[in-house]
Amino acid sequence: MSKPNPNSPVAVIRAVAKAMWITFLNLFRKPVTVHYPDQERKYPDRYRGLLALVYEKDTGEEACIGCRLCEYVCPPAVIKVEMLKSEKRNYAKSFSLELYACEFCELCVQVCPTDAIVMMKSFDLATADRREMLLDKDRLHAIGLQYQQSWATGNLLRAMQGPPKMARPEEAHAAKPAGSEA
Amino acid sequence: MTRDEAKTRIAERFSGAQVEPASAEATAGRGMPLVVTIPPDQWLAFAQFAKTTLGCRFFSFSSAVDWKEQGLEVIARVENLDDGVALMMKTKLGPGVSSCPSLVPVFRGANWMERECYDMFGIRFDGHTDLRRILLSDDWVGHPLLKSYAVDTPYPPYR
Amino acid sequence: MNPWLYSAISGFIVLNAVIGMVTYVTLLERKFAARMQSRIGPYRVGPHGLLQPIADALKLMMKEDIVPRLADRRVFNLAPIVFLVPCMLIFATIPFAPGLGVADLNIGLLFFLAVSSMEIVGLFMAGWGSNNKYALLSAMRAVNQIISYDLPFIFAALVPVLLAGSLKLSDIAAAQSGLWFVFYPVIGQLAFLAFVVSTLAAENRVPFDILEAESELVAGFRVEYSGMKFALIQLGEYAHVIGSSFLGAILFLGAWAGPGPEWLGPLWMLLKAMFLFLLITWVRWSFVRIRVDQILTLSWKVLMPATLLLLVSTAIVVVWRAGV
Amino acid sequence: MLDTAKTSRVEFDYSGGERLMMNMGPQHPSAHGVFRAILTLEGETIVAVDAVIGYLHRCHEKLSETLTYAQYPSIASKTDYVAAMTSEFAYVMAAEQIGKIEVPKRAQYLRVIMAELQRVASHLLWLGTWCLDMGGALGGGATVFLYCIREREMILDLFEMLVGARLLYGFYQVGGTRYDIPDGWAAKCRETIDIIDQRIGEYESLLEDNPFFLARAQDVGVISRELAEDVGIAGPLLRGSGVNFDIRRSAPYSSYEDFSFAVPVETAGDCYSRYRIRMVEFRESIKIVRQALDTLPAGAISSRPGLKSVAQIRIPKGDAYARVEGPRGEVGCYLVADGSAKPYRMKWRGASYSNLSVLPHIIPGHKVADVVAIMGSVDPVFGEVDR
Repeated sequence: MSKPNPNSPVAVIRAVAKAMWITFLNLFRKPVTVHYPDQERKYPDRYRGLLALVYEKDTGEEACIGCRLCEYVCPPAVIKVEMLKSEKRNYAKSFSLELYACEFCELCVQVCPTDAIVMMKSFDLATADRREMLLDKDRLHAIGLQYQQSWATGNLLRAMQGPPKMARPEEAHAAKPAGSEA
Repeated sequence: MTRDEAKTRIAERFSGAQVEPASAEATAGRGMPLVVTIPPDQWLAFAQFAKTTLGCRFFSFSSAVDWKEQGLEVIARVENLDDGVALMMKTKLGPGVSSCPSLVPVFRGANWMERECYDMFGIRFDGHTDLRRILLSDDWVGHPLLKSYAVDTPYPPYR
Repeated sequence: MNPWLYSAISGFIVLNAVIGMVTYVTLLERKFAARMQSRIGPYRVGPHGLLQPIADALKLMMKEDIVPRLADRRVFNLAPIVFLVPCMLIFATIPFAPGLGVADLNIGLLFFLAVSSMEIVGLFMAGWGSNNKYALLSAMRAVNQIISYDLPFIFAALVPVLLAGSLKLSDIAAAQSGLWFVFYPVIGQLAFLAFVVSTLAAENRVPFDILEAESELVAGFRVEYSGMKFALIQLGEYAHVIGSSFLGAILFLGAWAGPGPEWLGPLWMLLKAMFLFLLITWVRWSFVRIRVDQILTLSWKVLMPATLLLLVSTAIVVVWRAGV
Repeated sequence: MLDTAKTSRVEFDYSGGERLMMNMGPQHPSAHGVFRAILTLEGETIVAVDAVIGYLHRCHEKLSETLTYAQYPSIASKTDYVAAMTSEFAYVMAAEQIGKIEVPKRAQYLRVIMAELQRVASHLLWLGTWCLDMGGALGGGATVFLYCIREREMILDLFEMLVGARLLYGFYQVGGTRYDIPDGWAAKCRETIDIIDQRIGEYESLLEDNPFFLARAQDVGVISRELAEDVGIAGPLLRGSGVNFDIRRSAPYSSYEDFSFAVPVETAGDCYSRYRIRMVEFRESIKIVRQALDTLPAGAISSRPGLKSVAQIRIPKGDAYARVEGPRGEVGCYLVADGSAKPYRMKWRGASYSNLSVLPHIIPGHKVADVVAIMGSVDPVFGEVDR
């Protein structure tokens, strides 16, 4: 490249001035840091934060039926569930989740048939004692009520992934123009 | 130097080598390797041949697979970057055998790769300059990637 | 008032003023640097971080003072003091206003230069005393660098002396009431540039801070220090930087000359020194450091001959102007 | 497991010779992760270097033999945690090659967009940490580092909007992708890459012909073309030494052939040429993302039904080697499947592992300060080196 030899005085002065101009320019840009404890960061819709168990919308019962699908799919095997059999539907006798080893990969949410386990829009996990991170059923339900639930639930995720005929029923009969910005 | 020209060169030079295009021909990407299975004693000679006549100067990686009873199998992948010819060299060490000629005299890249193979599979590469463990600590007992290495280690789970 | 009492009191006042200024200059630098990197800088301790320097000082005082077992105990403990004393002494001859100053010696500049090159002894003692490979390596680098940059620093500082015709700092300041030396046609700008570059190098500031290059030598010669000794070394370093920026303000920016009434002098002096300090910080935050052998070649092969030539040409210009 | 009897110790000789054996690492500010170099010095120049790695070894290859095809992609991103998208890509593509699973066009385009965005984010972190090493935490290096992190955060926000996680995504799945882009994501993505395109111009003016930077980067750590191919280094290092090889161009995968982009090649083989290559790659990746966003087809994002259970994906017997052009070079995954839901054997070819193995060949003769510059330009990530 036919640039002047970089060590000639003129080139040095010009380069030094250009570099310092950039830092000077930046002096007047608004700082991007968020004051975390005082200001709360805006979480996106699909945020994968704390895990929680939810109650059935209509009947108000616990949504979890203790089917142990999440226990099998969890890569670090942090979930342990015991099923409680009863006539109409089953319940989870005990549900423990070791939050200190959870990897937030959201596979458990995806395989849950009844949308029982979901992720919350918050990551305030810090505790003074490691044993508190071993969440049991009612701690998970408490978290479920305490924070705001993020978008992803089992059925929504599976619908998004499935081939189009299942995923977008409205496209089947609403004849939306193809190639729209989904 | 197209793929079939390389195939003919290999066939006439190394009678013992079976050559077949890679089994997974699903996507037709030009980078599909030629899989060459060679007896262990021709391993170094074939590597030399691949590097000089076939022009496969790029040493991609080398590793091993433990086929339980049939013994260990050492694989190495070399490539001719300009013509896009890739060669997957395989050699079966036979049951119970755990030593194999080293590729270090031909490819300097094989140095760390073969140290990792020794570390994980216990294969002694003769001709390797300084064969010692690379990833595990020097006083580790056993070779983890062997199928005989128990998956549920006696340690209680770390949590 | 007898001279002894005067110099004791003024010395005491200047010393405390310098320590106070050093603590708050670190805050100024951190805020200024933070803004340049689009972040905020300390703002938690006190309103907008104003109490941060005091918090730092208290923390350093409370920290445990560790002396490594294999360290050369006497040299290790003496080093911070030997390093700090010259850095404080350089404020003795600096006139903050026409009459205000500890001791306005008629060889003021010579005293400043002599004392400021004494700090390298303390620095090497620290490096050697802590019996640590990294510290030793960085101390050797420091000796090379500071010695090879003292000469260009002196030559650059001598140019205003020639222009003003006296070593007394207040005379140099007075000579600039008409025209600041930095605006002197050609020689002024070159001398000012050489002065800034050699100040950067003499105080191991970026881009010449190979001394405590974190990436290789962790924290250089002060790696083994902690607690109050670390604070002393930090104090010494910043005092040296402020001392040089005050000297630069006097030599080149016409100390207390400035619009407005007479009693505004010291304020102008402070503003010019802070401008120079911010210039050094500005350079500090926009450049990558260069290797120690490149620093030395820059000094011996480029800066030394350039400043020598500049000095000779100033002499010729002064004689020619005086002769005509 | 540890046989404490034969604990070996590295002998530091204090035999008084003028050679000094010095430790750089493992907890060293400039090591990009946990890496220990035992340097033998004569004065400032290095005579010999012995690299000690393995501090971050979790044996991903044994782990992959116990996890099914549905579970492992979100773990695969932990090998190269700086470019998580490209590490999942290689594993998933290998499984698809063996099982001959067809990936729908939209999923291929989404994969290309995410891989290229990840390349920009990874190069931003490379530029930041490299200048941080050379410039010092209290100097100009920190300025460039904070600018790069500010830009990288924008891309991480994009990934967070798409997947919900900032660093380790699990976005890829055998047969396609697990997520579709939400509404408004494409517009935000275009706006982000425009800002980054302009900011890269700023970095270049900050560094390009800056004499201090050039002094530290030019003809330092020269890798000859023959050594480069012999050791098997890849990516920007290989192209820096004059070899015109880019997997996206010579063996295109996941519909890379639909996009037009240039592959920068330099011949000097020193730190500066690698820097030049990565700066050009910034702009090329942004160009690819723009083209892919413009022609993004509608349709399914996965050729298999939504993941319902852990052993839902079974791959027939066979083996395949799939490779992806990661930010650091060729990330490959050699998979041997035995028909069950878990792979029989998985060999991970990390780009950083081979790139790092070139260091003992080129470092002797340089100064201590150069080791840092060379390490930065090789840009190793130790999750990928130690696996």
